[in-house]
Amino acid sequence: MVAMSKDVRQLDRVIIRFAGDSGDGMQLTGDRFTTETASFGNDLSTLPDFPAEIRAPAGTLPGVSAFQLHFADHDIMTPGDRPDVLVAMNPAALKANLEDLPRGADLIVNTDEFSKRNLTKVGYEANPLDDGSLEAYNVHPIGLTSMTVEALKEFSITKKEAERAKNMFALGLLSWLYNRPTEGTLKFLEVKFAKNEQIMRANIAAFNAGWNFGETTEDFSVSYEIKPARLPSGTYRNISGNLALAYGLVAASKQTGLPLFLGSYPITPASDILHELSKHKRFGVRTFQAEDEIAAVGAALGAAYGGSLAVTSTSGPGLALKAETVGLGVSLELPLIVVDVQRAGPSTGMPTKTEQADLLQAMFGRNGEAPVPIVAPRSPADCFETALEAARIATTYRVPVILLSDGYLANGSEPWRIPAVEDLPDLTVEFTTEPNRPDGEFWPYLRDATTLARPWAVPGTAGLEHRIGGIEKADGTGNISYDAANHDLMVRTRQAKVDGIAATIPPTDVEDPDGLARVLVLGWGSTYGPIGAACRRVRREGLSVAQAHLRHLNPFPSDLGDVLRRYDRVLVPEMNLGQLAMLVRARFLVDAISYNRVRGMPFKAEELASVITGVIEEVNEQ
Amino acid sequence: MVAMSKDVRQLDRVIIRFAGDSGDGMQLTGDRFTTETASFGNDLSTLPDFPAEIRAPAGTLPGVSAFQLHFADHDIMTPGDRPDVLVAMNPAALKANLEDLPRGADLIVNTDEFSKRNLTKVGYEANPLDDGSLEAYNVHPIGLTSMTVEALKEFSITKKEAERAKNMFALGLLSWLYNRPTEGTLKFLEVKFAKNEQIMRANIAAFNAGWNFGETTEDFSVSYEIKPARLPSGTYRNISGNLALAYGLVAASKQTGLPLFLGSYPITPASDILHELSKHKRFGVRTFQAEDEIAAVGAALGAAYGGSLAVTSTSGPGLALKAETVGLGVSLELPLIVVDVQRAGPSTGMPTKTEQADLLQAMFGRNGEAPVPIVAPRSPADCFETALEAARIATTYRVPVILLSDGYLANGSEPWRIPAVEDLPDLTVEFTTEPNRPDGEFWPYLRDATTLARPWAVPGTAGLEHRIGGIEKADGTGNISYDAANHDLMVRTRQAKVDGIAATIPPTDVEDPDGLARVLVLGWGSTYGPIGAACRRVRREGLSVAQAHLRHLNPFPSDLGDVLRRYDRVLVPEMNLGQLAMLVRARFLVDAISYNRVRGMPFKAEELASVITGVIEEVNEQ
Amino acid sequence: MSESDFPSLRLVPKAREPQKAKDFKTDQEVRWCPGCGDYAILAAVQSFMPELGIARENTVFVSGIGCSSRFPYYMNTYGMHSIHGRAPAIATGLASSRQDLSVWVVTGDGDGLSIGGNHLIHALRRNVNLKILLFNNRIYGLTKGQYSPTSELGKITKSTPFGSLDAPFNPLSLALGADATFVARSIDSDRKHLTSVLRAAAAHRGSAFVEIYQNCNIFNDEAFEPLKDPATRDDFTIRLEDGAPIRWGANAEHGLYRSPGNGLVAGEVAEQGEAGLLVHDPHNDDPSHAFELSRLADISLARTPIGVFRAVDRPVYDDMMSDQLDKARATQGEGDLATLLAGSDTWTID
Amino acid sequence: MSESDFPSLRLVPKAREPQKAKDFKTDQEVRWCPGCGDYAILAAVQSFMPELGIARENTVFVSGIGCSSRFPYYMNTYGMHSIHGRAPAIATGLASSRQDLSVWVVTGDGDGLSIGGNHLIHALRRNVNLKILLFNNRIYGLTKGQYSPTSELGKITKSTPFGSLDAPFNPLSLALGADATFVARSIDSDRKHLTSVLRAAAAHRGSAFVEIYQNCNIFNDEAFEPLKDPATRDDFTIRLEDGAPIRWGANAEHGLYRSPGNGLVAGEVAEQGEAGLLVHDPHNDDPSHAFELSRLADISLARTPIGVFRAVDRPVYDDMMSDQLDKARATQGEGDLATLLAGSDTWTID
Ligand SMILES: Cc1ncc(C[n+]2csc(CCOP(=O)(O)OP(=O)(O)O)c2C)c(N)n1
Ligand SMILES: Cc1ncc(C[n+]2csc(CCOP(=O)(O)OP(=O)(O)O)c2C)c(N)n1
Ligand code: SF4
Ligand code: SF4
Ligand SMILES: [Mg+2]
Ligand SMILES: [Mg+2]
Repeated sequence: MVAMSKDVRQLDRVIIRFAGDSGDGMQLTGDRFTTETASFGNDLSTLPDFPAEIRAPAGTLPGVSAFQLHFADHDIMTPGDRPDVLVAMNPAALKANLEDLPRGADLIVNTDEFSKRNLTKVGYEANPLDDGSLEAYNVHPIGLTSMTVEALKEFSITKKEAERAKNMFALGLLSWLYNRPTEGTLKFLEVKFAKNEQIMRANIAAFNAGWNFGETTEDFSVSYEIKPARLPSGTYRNISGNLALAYGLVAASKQTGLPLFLGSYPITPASDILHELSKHKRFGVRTFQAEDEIAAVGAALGAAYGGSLAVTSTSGPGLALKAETVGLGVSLELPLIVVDVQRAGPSTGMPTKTEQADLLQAMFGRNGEAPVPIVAPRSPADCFETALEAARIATTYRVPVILLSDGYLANGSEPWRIPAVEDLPDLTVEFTTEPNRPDGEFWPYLRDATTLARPWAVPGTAGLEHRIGGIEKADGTGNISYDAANHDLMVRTRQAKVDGIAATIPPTDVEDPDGLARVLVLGWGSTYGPIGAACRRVRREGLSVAQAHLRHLNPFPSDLGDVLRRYDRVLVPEMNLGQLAMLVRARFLVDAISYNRVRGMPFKAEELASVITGVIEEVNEQ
Repeated sequence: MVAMSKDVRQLDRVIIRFAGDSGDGMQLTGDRFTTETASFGNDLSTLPDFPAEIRAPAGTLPGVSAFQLHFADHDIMTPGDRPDVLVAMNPAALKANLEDLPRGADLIVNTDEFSKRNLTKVGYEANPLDDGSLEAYNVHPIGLTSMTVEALKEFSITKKEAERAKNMFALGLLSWLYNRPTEGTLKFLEVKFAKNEQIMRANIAAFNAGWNFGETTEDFSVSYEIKPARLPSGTYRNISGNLALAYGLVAASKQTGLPLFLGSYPITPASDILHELSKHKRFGVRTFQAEDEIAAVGAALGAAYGGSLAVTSTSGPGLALKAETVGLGVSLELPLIVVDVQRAGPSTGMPTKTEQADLLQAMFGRNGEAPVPIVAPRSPADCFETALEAARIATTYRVPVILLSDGYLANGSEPWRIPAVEDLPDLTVEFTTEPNRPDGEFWPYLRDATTLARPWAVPGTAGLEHRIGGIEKADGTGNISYDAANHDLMVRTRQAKVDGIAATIPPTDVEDPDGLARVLVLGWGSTYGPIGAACRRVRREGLSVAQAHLRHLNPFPSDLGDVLRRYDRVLVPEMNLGQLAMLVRARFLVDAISYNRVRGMPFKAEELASVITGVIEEVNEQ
Repeated sequence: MSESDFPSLRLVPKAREPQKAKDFKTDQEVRWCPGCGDYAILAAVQSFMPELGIARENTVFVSGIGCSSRFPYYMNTYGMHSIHGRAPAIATGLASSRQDLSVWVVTGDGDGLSIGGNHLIHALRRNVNLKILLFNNRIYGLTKGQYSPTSELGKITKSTPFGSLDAPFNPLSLALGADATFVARSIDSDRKHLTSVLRAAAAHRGSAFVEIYQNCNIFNDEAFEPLKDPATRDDFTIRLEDGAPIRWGANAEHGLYRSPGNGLVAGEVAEQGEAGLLVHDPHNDDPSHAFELSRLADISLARTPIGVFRAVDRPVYDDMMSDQLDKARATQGEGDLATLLAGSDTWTID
Repeated sequence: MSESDFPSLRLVPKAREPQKAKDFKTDQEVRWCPGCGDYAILAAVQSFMPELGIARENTVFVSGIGCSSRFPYYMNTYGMHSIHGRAPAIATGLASSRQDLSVWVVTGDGDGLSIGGNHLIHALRRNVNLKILLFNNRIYGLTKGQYSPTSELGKITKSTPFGSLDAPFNPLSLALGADATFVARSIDSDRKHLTSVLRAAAAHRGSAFVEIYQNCNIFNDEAFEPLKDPATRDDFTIRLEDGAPIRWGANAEHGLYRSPGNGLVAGEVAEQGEAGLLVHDPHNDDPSHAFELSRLADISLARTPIGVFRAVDRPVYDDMMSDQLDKARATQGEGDLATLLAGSDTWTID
């Protein structure tokens, strides 16, 4: 399918959103389109968005599931603000997504679902396809369901089965429209439905029918081409944040030389890390699905005591439950990686929606002074490196490290330049195997002078038998101690150990292309894309702005205070009520402005650009 | 026993410390002396200090149990820094307490316990009573054990039983020395040992023997008198923080008109609140000893839903466990009082030692944006009023409130002017009983315009049946909502509700007697006494200093920023690594200096005074 | 049915007028997958509730998190959809402070037996007046199909691609081991039986634990098919009846006997006679009999007893708590705040 | 004793030389109250450990919080004094990642059955290779005397001045309800019996649950006196022995029989004869027999069985976990990181 009988127009980037009922297979459709696009070599960024229910009632607003994909011939940073094309499989999908659609956008609508009943279900009094309310858009009304059924009538499958293939019809159509390669999808369908040949062939037929429909129909007069992106050379794959994180942990296991142990309890949107790691037994990875989050982190801590690279993965409510045990980890000074894939809170909140509101929980959510290092990835692929960094800190400093991902990173995806294994950092860990005192004794709390880390002597090591616990310990010996001065010393030492990590982290990476910026935009975590895209926009308008994005939230890079003070104004956009802003204000007494949207969705670059522009203008007026 | 054959000297204040083995009954001795002193009308302040073990091994340093009492003829603020008199019942008690003893202090030592074995046990190579190392003190070597046994030889009790009465001998001696009334103690012993007359009479005899020994021995040439304090008029009693807190909750139950429900799991130093409240069934108080802290707060939340004044009490590790459920309370918007009697952390830490390191946990220790009001008492007696204030906020704003007491407040005691019940605030709560919509519907999240509180309609109210949960809710109706804009609104509304409490709290109370201070000392919680005492000292030296002490940690009083900016320097002493300091720095961008001691012990006024003086001098030099 | 059928509900106000199933429906869209067994359970509960004759507003459903735990939204009573695993604890606080309420807990095999296992067993031993309905679909539905504590060993799921390693709980054995006073089992597809078990649970004063086999057609379809399939169900299902000999099969041809070796054995009644048949006695103080029955079925569901395994009276936590309050007031008099605050050791300064 | 007595410990390295009790003592002062039953248990464990013949450094004691949980500090092995209730979870992570260790959990009735109840029952159903010693003193010792989940109903304590309201757990019934593969009971004061139970627990591969009655002379003194007092102990204690008829009394004059009504009854052997005596079989796959025995004693301790109630083989969690790893490597080959990272859908940019 490469013959092109219609005009082909060049575009540099496109944003597509597939939206339909939870049962319509939109996530699969989006995934496939993404894979096609990735293998074509575009840069891309995706945003799946689905309800918390397994299958919300058909045709309702809460039941809408959507998948947005942004792809381009250059490097891009976000899944895009507003789709150029919206595929709406039913009235609910139309209603839920229309407000994001810019005037003039393409709107592909499955007319078959626009029955009176379905319209009423979502509160449409009149059919929007008829009442002129969609005038501003380039509407393509298509009977996706009926055409699919028609195309499959020769197959011996039920009507329902035929209808279910309509997403493949839509995928075929869009694949034609954007000249995507199709072999991958065809192969995928062959494998997926290998057990049922009729269904397999029907899905392939639906896909082809969709493609051919595009080729034939008058409704689409041109198709589009988006050239591969000129990314740095290398071998690429598309990867989601949870997958990259899981791979990062497997890599950390190899690089440290420690077997990986994951203790986890399923929770959206973190469960996929458990699912992924449970596949890799040949890498010596042990996964333990615990009875709850407390047992999950407890088991991980037990495994850490035994010498594993121990990890626990969860989301916000689970992190709350783990607090006491993480505190024990701080006191025991054992390495532990705690992954929190943040979701919208408080409480159960909105489990499938993203948010950044666990930063202060991660910093302070334990009794007593219990400091832990915190790192956060900035993009789906960056989860890989961040996992390695968490492992480095945890094993070097013998401390629980919290890694803050979020729902957007977890499920979103982007191309990833696959690193060469030889280029991964060497994180080799040496256990203590000999007494550490001149008198031949072993003191479990005798610290390394540089890192302040205590020795990690694992059970099975003869002569180093020792007991540790959550009660305050005497400096050095680790024996129980209620001594006042010792406690003060230990509290400060644990803090100093964490603060000392700053010496091993790179200086703040500031992007200030013309060096003229007076405003710095400071961010952390998954807002990197939107902030970066917004800064580009602002710069395109001829303004200067600097961007710095933190991977290390605790401790901060040593130069952060200096960096912040270099600018007239620091703007901190966050998907919370201002948590990083609070930390930098307290630490550096810099009057950072907090910009917050707590909508369960990533920022839009457009919106951020206008906020940034506003701040620049204000500063320039001063 | 009032005849005084020796000289009586007047003192304005005295600090006594009783120290002995865990089995020596030092807490009881201290309690009795305190009660005598209270009934005499002195102002006083106490500091019990005991090990976490039930009975640590006899004669060891970890086994030492101590009780310090400061009493005076004027109002005082702390249990005192350094004892004027130390009673040391054995070598361990001497060794553990000597460093606090100022030169010239009286040191009463039980010589009978200074055996070679006991000395070695604590690492004394020579007997300090003989080797001149105690020259700086006014040592009174007394065979307390043997004299007690001698005094009781006519009783038909075992030698061990006789020996056990030595604490009463010591109490008798000290009672003579400071001319304490004795009837209370005699009556107390009669009741305590009512079941065993021999033991009762023996203890009374030991007490009398101690008194008479003081009267007779050459070693004490004078006794002392400390006049009653001129406190505001009223009826007083001595009260500990945990008791005052429990009473405050019972009073809040009466004032709100709601039955009290306590869900709790035992933990040091909070257990006594559970113990106390479980006695007051005639007040309709329900106490539920749960299987863990999560169940305890869960049950409380369930009772709150049912219309009780619901409380859960715990210490730091328990607060960590309750985090997720408190977050649910934030989302459900139900009233709940969460009492955290802080102890030294992290993890198990030092259970019987005090600390203030849970402030940030209380602020931020939950997933998502889950703001809760926080209040903290400043002295043992102040726990009463703070409990009422927590109840006011919780019931008015339908929100979980965290009350941060600590181990020092919990076990320490002071005289309390008993309030008249008529003077207690009216906290009457009215449940919602009628639909709140013009169309006759009931919307559980339709808010009060002023407080932003939602209606509290309890099961059993016909016509208002409704369902609530931890998933994000639509503004007004409370139905499940994943709408982006609604979530942003709800997150901000919950924050605004808590922020709005500031409108109902009094302005910051600043003590700046001469109005000339350039330095403000800002504190919260149990440091009130030491900071106040330190400020007095500093002022006595002719310097000016202001003191402000926060009862409300979240939200702050509305004028706090203005207050802080009025001073050249703000000093924040805390028994943590600077938690309040961080909050005020972030909020007001004031360069507050943090002074921290994390020793599991209250600050010493002397130490604080010198820190304050240092800051004042520095400011004056500028 | 008249109120007198439920003396267990004597402290709960009566309904002002007779209710219908539809009075218990809410305006919220039911958000389970089409075909989910939860629908049938919801319908059974909604049509059973009017029988209780109590005021709808004095009924409360409390749940945790899971597909099953969405239940309260669909009941037009008071309700709380709380957090994962904590419903029994929350309901304990509610029930023990409000004796005028009928409190129901809805939970799942994950919610109730995994994260919430401890609260469950403690509520049972305390005998709090709660009716606990555990929807057992042997899977985590809401989080999209991980194995649960009732999944069979070796189960292939998202989190166990090589098969699960943990032996499952037997929920009834666990409840009996925790000294539950009422233990029963039913199944989503048998409305009549389910209703009879709900009735028995409601009539029990104290904790009632009801396991309901529930089909999750998305992630664990047909888990209980042998009990539903007409070809197998009669041979697989043992319907327990109070005081009746334990027999089953299309023609009650199978029966339960005690073996000489001490255990229970299934036999053919035609061969072994009726005399030796074990008679079901749910009121036996010793839970051993109920426990034995709970062990009959293996995970393949062969010989699955359904019905009431155990129903014995034991003092109820909430009753005892309120009795203590009443007694304290009766013997010591109503508490007086001023007296309390004053205590016994005071002094006065003028 | 030679190593072969403990095939359960086959994966644990052997001691290089024979050990003595004193090798297992640490230099830490023991901080229990004088007279506490914990001392006797500590002594029994320390003198039993050498019998195992394994390397001391491959032994780990993990505990929670409570007086009992101070135990690890006094054992010269590896050890962790963790947080309240979580020891079984922590030990699960350790044991399932380190098959070369012998992992022991020490817990109390509060630690193990109150806050930690869920972890305990899940460890038991999983059959993790842990030896769990629960010191049951029927009280919270460390927090100074509140009632515990094993305290008798109506107990007057600091937190229940009017008497406690919750019926206690029967720890053995609970463990059996949770499908524990090894369940036993012993008592602090009987060193020989305690040692025999420790031996049986160590010989069991999988989770072993051992309840040890322990006297807290400060807050609940003499709780188990009827089992210790020479005047009563023979009549109160039933010593279970594998394969032996169940008899007790100074002259083994009492015996256990099955009643016609289906339950168990005590009888006089002289009257009822030896033939009908129930024979103890801890290896019965069906836990019902062990469960019945666990119900024999009431809270007054009359007819208290001690010894091994149940000891059956079932696949062990840690073994299965490591088998899965081995099998994956054997069938798929050792994992190659580069291959994993590359996946199957890649493209190259030059
Ligand atoms: C603290 C916490 N941990 C984990 C989750 C994720 N979670 C939600 S429901 C569920 C399990 C549901 O299983 P089950 O109780 O069997 O209910 P079902 O969906 O099968 O009815 C899990 C793990 C959560 N919401 N909260
Ligand atoms: C999270 C937490 N909650 C409560 C406590 C307080 N606490 C310590 S030990 C204990 C109970 C101890 O009882 P048990 O397990 O029976 O041990 P025992 O002291 O009787 O040996 C409690 C409630 C704690 N340390 N941590
Ligand atoms: S996932 Fe399963 S249990 Fe959940 S609603 Fe769907 S069918 Fe029912
Ligand atoms: S309190 Fe009881 S259990 Fe604890 S050490 Fe003392 S006697 Fe033993
Ligand atoms: Mg389930
Ligand atoms: Mg105990």
